[in-house]
Amino acid sequence: MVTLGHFLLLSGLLMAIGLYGVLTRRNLIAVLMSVEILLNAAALAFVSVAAYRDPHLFAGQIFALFIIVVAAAELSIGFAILLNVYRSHGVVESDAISEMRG
Amino acid sequence: MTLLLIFLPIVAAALVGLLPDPKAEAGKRIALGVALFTLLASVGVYFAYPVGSGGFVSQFRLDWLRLIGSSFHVGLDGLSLPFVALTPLLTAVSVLASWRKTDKGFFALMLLLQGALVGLFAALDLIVFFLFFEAVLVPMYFMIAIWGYEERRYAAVKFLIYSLVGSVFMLAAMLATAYLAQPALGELSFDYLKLLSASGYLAALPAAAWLFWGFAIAFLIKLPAVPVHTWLPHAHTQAPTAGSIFLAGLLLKMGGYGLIRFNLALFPGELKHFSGLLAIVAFVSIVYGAYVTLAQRDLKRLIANSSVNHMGYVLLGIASMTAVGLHGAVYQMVAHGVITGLMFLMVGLLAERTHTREIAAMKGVYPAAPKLGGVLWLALLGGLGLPGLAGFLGEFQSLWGGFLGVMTRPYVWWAVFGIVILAGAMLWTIQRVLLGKAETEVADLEPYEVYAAAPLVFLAVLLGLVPALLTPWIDAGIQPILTLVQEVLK
Amino acid sequence: MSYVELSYWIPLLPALGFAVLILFGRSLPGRLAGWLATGVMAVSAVLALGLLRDVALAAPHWDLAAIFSGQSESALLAPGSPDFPFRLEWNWLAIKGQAGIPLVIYVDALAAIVTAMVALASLFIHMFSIGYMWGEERYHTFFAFLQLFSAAMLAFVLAGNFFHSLLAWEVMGLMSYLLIGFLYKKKTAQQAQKKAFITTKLADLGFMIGLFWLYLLIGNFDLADLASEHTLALIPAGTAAVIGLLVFVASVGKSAQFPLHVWLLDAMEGPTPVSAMIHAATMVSAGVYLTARFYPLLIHGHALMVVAWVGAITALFAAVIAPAFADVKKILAWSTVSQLGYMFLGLGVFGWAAAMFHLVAHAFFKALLFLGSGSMIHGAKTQDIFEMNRLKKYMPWTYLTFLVGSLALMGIPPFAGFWSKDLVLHAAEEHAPILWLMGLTAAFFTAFYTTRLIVIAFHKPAMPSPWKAAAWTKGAPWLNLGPADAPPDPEPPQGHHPHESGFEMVTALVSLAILSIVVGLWGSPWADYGLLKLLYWGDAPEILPVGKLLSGYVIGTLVALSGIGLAWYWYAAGDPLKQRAPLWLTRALQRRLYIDEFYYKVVAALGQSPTYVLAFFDRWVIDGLVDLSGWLALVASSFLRYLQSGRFAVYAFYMLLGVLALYLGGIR
Amino acid sequence: MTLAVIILLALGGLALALAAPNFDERPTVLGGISGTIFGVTLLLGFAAMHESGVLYGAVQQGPLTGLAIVLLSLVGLLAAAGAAIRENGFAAGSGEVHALMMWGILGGVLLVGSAHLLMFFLGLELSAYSTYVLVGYDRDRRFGTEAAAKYLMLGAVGSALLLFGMALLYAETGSIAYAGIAAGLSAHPSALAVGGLALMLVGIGFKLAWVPFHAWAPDAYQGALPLMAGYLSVAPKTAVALGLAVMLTQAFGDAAGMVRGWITALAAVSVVLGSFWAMGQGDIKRLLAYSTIVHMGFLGMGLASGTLTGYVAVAYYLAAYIVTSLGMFFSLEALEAHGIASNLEAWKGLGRRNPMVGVLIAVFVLSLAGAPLLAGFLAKLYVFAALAQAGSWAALIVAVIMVIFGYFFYFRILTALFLEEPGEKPAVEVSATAISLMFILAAAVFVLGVWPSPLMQWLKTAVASLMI
Amino acid sequence: MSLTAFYALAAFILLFALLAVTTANMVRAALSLAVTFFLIAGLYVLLGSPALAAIQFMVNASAIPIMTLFIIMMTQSRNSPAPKSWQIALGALAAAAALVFFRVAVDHGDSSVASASPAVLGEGLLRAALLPFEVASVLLLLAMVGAIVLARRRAG
Repeated sequence: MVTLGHFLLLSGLLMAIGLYGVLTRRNLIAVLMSVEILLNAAALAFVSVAAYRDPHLFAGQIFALFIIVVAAAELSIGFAILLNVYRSHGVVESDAISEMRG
Repeated sequence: MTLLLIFLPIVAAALVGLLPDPKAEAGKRIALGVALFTLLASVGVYFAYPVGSGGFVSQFRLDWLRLIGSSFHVGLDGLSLPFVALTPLLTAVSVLASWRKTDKGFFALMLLLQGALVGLFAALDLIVFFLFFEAVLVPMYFMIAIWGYEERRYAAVKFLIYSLVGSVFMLAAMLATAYLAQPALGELSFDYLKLLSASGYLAALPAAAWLFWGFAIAFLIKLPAVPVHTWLPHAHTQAPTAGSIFLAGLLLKMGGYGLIRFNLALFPGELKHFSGLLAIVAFVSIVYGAYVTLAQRDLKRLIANSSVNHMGYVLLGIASMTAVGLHGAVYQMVAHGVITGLMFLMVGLLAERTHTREIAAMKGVYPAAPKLGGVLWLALLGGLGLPGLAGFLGEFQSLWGGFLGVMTRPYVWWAVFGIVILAGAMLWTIQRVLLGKAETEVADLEPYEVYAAAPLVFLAVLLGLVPALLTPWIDAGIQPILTLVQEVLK
Repeated sequence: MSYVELSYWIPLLPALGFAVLILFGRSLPGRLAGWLATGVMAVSAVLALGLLRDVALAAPHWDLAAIFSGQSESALLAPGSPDFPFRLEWNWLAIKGQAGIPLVIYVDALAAIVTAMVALASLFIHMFSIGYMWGEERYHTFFAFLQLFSAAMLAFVLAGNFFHSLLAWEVMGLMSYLLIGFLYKKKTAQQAQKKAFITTKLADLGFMIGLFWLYLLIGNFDLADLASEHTLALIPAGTAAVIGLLVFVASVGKSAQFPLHVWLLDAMEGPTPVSAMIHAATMVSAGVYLTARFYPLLIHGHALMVVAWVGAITALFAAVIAPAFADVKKILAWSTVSQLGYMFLGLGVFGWAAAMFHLVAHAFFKALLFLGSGSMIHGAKTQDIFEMNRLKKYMPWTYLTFLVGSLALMGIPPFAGFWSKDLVLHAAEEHAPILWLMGLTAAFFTAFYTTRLIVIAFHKPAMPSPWKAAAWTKGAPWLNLGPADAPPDPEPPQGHHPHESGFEMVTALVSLAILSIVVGLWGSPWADYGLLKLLYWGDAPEILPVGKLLSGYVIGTLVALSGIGLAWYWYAAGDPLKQRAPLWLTRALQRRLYIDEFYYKVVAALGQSPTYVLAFFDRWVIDGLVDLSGWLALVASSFLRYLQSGRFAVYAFYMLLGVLALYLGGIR
Repeated sequence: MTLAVIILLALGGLALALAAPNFDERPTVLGGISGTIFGVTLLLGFAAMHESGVLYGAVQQGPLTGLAIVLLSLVGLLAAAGAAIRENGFAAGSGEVHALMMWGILGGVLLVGSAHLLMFFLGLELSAYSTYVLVGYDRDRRFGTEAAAKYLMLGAVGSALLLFGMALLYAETGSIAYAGIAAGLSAHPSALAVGGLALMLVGIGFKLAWVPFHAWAPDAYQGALPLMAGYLSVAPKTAVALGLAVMLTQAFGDAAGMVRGWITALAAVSVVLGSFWAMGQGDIKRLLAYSTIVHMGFLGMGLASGTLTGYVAVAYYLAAYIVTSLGMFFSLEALEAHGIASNLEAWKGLGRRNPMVGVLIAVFVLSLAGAPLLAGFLAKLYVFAALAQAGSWAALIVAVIMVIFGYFFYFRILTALFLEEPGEKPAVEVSATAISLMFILAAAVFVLGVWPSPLMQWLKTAVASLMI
Repeated sequence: MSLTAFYALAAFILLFALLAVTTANMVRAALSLAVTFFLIAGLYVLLGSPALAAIQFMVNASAIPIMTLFIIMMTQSRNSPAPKSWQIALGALAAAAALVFFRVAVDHGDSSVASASPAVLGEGLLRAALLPFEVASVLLLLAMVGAIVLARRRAG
């Protein structure tokens, strides 16, 4: 039987992969893609919990819907900013945006 | 009346600060006027105080921070009145001493200091006390940092940080005291008088030692006692003349006053428990301070270090927990305010004329400028605790009280040698600076400088000969505390 | 209005005189400042004499003849008035629950006699100074200081509370300091004033501690209380001895007794009237007076032998050293040290009244001698007796009065010193023969050096001083507490002819000469011991049977005469320059037996040794630690700032670390 | 009233966004409109305090929401006025700034009032997104773009972690409503719930810039225009702090104790490290960012105390911080508008070049440092009092020690202002608008510090609802 | 529910997700991401929520990868540079930490799935979550305005 545990574990693994991507990717677009994985992992968790444990309200599934919306909005702003980064720095790589420190 | 004494200078400071011209002559005139007016008022309050019955007069109380049970509660008693009267006096002296300066900000800061100091001495609420304790720091910082000598910034920061180190622990202790006393009082209150009524309960608290040291650290730093004294030489040396007068005359008194007001009155058991330790600190301050004084080459620094010695007597008197010792402590504080104020005044005026503070660079000041030299001579002799001047009575009573106290007695035997060492330092200074043939021209005192020095000279002598001008007030302030202490210690 | 009720004016008048002179003296014309001060002292002196009269009428009198014959139970002739000793009391410093410090004037016979002595001596010294100091810079200041000193001394004598004794005692010390350094431009004067102050201040610590201890035991500082048996019962004998000796240390310092005598020689840097007043007649004897006031305690503690020994050693030692000096003032200073030693010796051997008698007598004749020396210096413009040119011829009044003073000092009847000193020696003979022998030896040397002084200065023509070459001018390191036995400056002008001093000075000399005789006679058996009758204290067994007394008188006189004879043989009959001691001895004596150097190189150096170590410790260790902590914070800050690396991935990693930490912290 | 506020803010933002392009040349008009709207919502906020009930099952009406509306509207009002300091507007157009801020404020109101996690999340994102854009607003500012990129990506990671935490809590309790969650949590929650709570705290701590979730803040402050940095330093923080207070009392149930412990730890670390980091800074905005971290640390200590005094302290702290911080950033904005960069080097001798500006800045700096008679002092005092009341002695000691460090780095600004010689630098002129705004805020700082009683009383009634 | 289907989907999801975060070629990564999201939509079907699966397919698996591809083109980021070794270390550490952290999830043994019809979901959306729904619209509006603001240059 597939249990809630399976899904949570899967979303956890996805989370780990996403985090790995966030930390290792040097291209900022790729970083944002990793963030998308993170958000999807969270959404998956919500959906699965709703399916297993919230059979009347399905609040988690509605939540997941909003996550998708938010992710889209986030990406649109993120890409706009990355375009500005590209304009001012010439590349969209994390090395380029490490001028402020200390 | 208390409110007037606190807030008139503060309002006047704002007024001076708002003068359109940064170099306005009106600034110092206002400052002098306000200082003199408050001086008259405070002297009036001083002599109107019912010495026989004691207690707090001219109390004012206003709910302020109701949520944490703090109110703006001020009042004056025999313990605070001498300082409240001394503050405007030294302000007036400082203004006169800085008559050549023109910056309005300088005079505004002085008035601010005056108001804050009076507020501090009048505060009957822990939070209000802390408020004014902190409020003194900022003007003093700027006074040193802007108008000081060459290493002014280092000295100012050191002064600030040192003072803060003490005050934040005091704040923590105040908060803890109020909250821990809550069960006994039935309410949360920072009111000094209410907490006083719970001092028996406080004494029994397991945390009493922590609370005691929270307060004590702040006051020992301010006093200053060895080994937390090293801000003082820097600050005194680098401060402008007026700043030095304030520092020596009043800011150091915050320490001794606080020790009596809070450490003695609220935590007598702890004070008794640690009195041996405090006596050692006092003894070290006296002897060590005198030795370090002896080694100084900078005239202002020398006088600054002598303060360490002088304030050691204060601590000794307090640590003795005897009526005599406490009398001595308070007397010594007032006397030190007058005499060291005078010393710094004269040294400041001298340094302005010679453009150096190096002792080696001065010689024969007395023949060159007899008035300045004579007064400085008198002040230095006062500094070594000369009988007939105010300082002797303070030192004598402190040591006497110290000898009466069981824990402090062994240290008095050795502390007395501080007198001789300091005498050596002072006499040597007199010899090097004042005596001999005049080598350079030194302009003698201007009339306004004579006016600045005259009241201090007068007081130094008067308090040396007529202790009745002070002791009844001290008695009225000290005796209730001692009575309470004895009850608690039972 | 009795004089007793006016007694507080006696010190108060000169104090007011001081205030007036210090504030307005500068504007007084001519010698007015001097005359004003002298006038004030004259009023004080009249009041003091009146006080003495009141006391003499009110005090109990003893029949000393009865005591001499062993019938002491019927000795009290008149019990004295019920309110004697007189006592005036004001509230001065009150502390609830404590005795506090009331202001007390306490007048008993001793106080009245010494007050009168001080007032009179001061009066004549003031008078002398009018002429002597004329032309000096700060003429009015000098008189102001003299006035304040007199006020303090009188207050000290009259004080009924030991705190006020201490207060006045310290003010005297201050005035001594200021007057020694009156010629402040001289390096030697600066050194001398500092040395005097520090030495006496160090000794005064004993007084202070003694007072504290006393208060701890008996609960007040009252002078009269100390004498009551009830009070003494509160003090264990051993403690009494320690307290008494602590106070005695202060006396030793003030009275320049061995081993704290070192400052007095240097104190001669002050103007001569100062030497006469402070360092001969009054202040130095304050130490003796104080010990006399603590007498009950010393007896109670069985500590008198210490006093006696210190006195005897000092008396002998100073008298032996004195002949090695050529400076007239220094010879007299050694003489003072020696005579003060006699007083302590007298106190130490239960000769309380004898010592006090000697105190009064010595004050007058030593003041006279010093003023005489001042007159000599004034006339001869030198302090070196070898350079003085047959002064007898030029200064007859000075010679005559100086001779009176010298005879009194040497103990030749019927002058004052004879009566008083021999009484002291009798007491010593009774209690400690060895001390008596020491005292007699000292008396021999006294006669010797005094005669030497008179012969060389007054009778012999000027000659090159043999002492100058050996003068010791070594400075000292560090604090420079230094002995300043430098040659007197300025150099005497060549071809100067001495002349007699002016009217005021001669008047003062003559008056003191008369007093030197009168006081002695007042205490002599021929006057029925008038002075001693007043002073006699209870059942002190100090006065000896007449027969023994007479033999003592004879022995004392013979010893003095032999001293005179030897000096006459060597210096008057022979050539003074030929009389030389071996070089090592001369040098040792000249260097004051190396005691000053010991203080310098050992005591002062040890005392100062922590100075620079502690100053270094203060600046670099304590303050250094403070600075270090600030510096460490900054270093920590600069290292911690590397954490904020600017790298996005690192920042994200911090967040994850944070979560993990929270999780692990929460899950426990 | 709450609903009216929500609608007003949403539509107001829309209107501003639509009108924006037409008013590029007259930016003050938009500021006026925005200010008016915020003025209205401010008043409505007072009314909203007396409401009760839950709006559409998502937004709670009540004193605390009212308080949030008032405080956040105040921020909006001041920010709208502050935009007028830059008289010629912003390089990328002026209007949208107002719209973005207004929506951000809306997000804050929703966040505080939310009754369940979804609303909380949306409010948080709304307020966050507006700040992402505001930080990168001027794309010609190289640092601004860099900061916006880092801020957005870290923020996204933070959101994702927050979401995951919510999911875990949802898994544990089966509910996303505060009440349901609270019912499902025990004092010793399961590992799943602990994980969920920890992850949630990341998202929240990120907004409050608690160490170690703070790393974006210095860059964002330094890169942004001062006005935006000022908004950033107060608006999201006010909302999230109050929202967290609501969560602590309503959502975390018996597990709140554990969370409070976490908050104390995070706050203490923030105070300590923030102080160390602030010490050597030369750029004033960056320094202020670390100062914010420290302040949020103090605030967190108040939050964690869990007492009424603590919550009042937090509310007062926020009010005090709003006026102080905005005053500070307005000063920076005014100076930058006149070509004076926000670093200590450029500020040398400023107090002599223009004493008025110097003194006003000194008031703000001293309040930040916690000097007495100014709002910042009482704010800290109340927090310390709360710590004492809660018996958190260790936290109290850490906090008071760090006050000393605070003085140390704040006084570096004052040193530059008053103690350094101006040298050749010319006198400074600042627009009348800026001066008057600064003066009003300084006066507010002073009044709050001297006579806080009325405000305190009002805040007490507002936060009292938390204690039930 | 079929365990096989779950494992198959899960395996591929993880595989493509890994590809998406490790492939140097950005286009390939974007496409892997699309596949990942598509497969997640499959999981949603398994969880009984076809409506959600559809939305996931339309938004996450289609629109977002396309937008991503656009941006990849616009910024000419053909490849993502190979991660630095410290980045790999941090990433590995973080991933490991996350795994430690998520081990707890396995304990949950619920096994019955309730399926949510689109009607149920829609009603929930417009009734229970009406206010969030409206707020989400503001959020999107904000994102739009924000993106425009960030992208445009002031006229003149």
